[in-house]
Amino acid sequence: MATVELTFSALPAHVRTARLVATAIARRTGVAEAILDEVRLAVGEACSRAVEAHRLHCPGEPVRIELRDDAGRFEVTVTDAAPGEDVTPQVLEADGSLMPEMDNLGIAVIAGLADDVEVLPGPKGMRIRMSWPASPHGIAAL
Amino acid sequence: MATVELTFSALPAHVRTARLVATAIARRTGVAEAILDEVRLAVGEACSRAVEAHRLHCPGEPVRIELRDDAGRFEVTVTDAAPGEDVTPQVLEADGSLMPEMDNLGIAVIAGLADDVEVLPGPKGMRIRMSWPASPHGIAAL
Amino acid sequence: MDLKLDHHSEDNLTIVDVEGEIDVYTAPRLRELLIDLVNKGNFHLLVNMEKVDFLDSTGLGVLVGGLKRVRAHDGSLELVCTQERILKIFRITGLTKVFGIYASVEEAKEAHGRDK
Amino acid sequence: MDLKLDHHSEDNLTIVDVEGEIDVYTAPRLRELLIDLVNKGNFHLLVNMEKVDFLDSTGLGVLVGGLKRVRAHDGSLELVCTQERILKIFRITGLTKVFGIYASVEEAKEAHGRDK
Ligand SMILES: Nc1ncnc2c1ncn2[C@@H]1O[C@H](COP(=O)(O)OP(=O)(O)O)[C@@H](O)[C@H]1O
Ligand SMILES: Nc1ncnc2c1ncn2[C@@H]1O[C@H](COP(=O)(O)OP(=O)(O)O)[C@@H](O)[C@H]1O
Repeated sequence: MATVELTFSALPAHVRTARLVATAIARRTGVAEAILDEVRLAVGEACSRAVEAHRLHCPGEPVRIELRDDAGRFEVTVTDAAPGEDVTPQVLEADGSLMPEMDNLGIAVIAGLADDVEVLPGPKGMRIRMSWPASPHGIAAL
Repeated sequence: MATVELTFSALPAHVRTARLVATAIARRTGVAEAILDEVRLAVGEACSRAVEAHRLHCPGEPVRIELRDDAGRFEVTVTDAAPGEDVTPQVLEADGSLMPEMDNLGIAVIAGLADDVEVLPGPKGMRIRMSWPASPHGIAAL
Repeated sequence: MDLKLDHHSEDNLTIVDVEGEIDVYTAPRLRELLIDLVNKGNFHLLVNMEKVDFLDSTGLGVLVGGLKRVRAHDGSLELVCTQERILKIFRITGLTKVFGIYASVEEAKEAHGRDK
Repeated sequence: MDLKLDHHSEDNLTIVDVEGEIDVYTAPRLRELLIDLVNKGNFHLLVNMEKVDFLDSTGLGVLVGGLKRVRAHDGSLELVCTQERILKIFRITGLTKVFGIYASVEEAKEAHGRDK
């Protein structure tokens, strides 16, 4: 099981670093080219969410992302340290058309893209675990 | 001061991840385009050295790289956990021409490329700290 | 890839050309541009996303925010987008029902002409 | 970018074309190829590095190892390289004094012809 862990201060610029790393490792782990776009986007969403939460609640604390290839799956976990923000649906306001929740857009994107998603409580904040199918041999075999 | 920290299991493939991250962050931190090649190479050397040392001595332990922009410099520290390998010069063998030390090639490359290098004892193994001039504002200003 | 923004007006329609990545890092610049355009009285906006490489929910949020602003002035904010990977993001968030999405600036202008 | 290796012989010279990145991850493949060539009796090698994007000390080590092997058979291992960023790595490690480095395969062949 090969693992990479990235921790970064809560700056939007570093969300790009996280996307870059996730895409590179996903490719090497054998995630299909067609899915790489989804990995990039979902990982970016989870990290953007964490960065925004940190900027509000704990700008000095780093955000953590772990990337793992395990038993033929590429697994990404994003952990924030921001105290339990409830992602409560806000009342929708719209002129006729139903508009989606802004706050949940990121989660909606992740849910739509990751093959498998879990939102778990972390030691201090929230933890989003996503995974995609990868090569059965993974990076260790490379 | 913006910091990114990457820890990775001691596999050659992850040296590429480290190079990728270092180059991306160096670029964003305002390191001149002309120097980016040197950053990529020096960081790769330091990480290759650490990965090889871990594979010999502690394959289960991760290698750590920290990237920081601080007071107009882009600073990279690679920390390994391998017990004190002496990088003692071996006797050169060659037919006439003087050949450089294989074991020291990596260090020679780093020394030739980093603007400023320090080799320090780490908590368990060795620590290579390198730095290059960057934008005075750095990533925090972006 | 960074974000490039450009805009020009044709009659009462303002076309905003966006190129590059719209994400948490660059979206604030798009938001500022949209706010600025609305403040200056441009209430019919057409955002051309043909050259957008990457769009995340921060970018979607900015577009929704822009839409809300122009609607407050009975305006419109519509999109030009044909790239499947970008359209997918609008689909999974349900925003295809919220934005008029056209295959070209011309197609959008025709529809816009009919609206008036 | 991954490593691509190719080779062919012209008279008693074997030309090895290398493309991509030679680093800790890919260098073992180059080492194997060089060992294999030497084991099969190819003692005059010319490694064409014109399409190499990246070279680190692991790659240098493999080239030095190859040189040592061919010299054990009175052979030669020379390089074609004109890229400044690659040449720089040979310079800072002092290896420009160890390898014959040529600007083209033709130039190297001429020199090689004179050697015999
Ligand atoms: N579900 C929703 N439907 C419609 N508009 C929304 C919804 N949620 C938020 N908005 C509006 O979208 C706009 C953009 O929101 P936001 O991206 O948070 O930043 P800003 O208000 O600074 O532009 C805001 O004006 C907000 O009120
Ligand atoms: N300073 C040196 N000068 C000449 N040859 C050397 C030197 N150091 C190591 N070598 C030789 O270079 C070759 C390559 O070394 P290395 O890359 O460690 O792996 P390998 O022996 O598996 O090819 C080895 O045969 C080694 O003996």
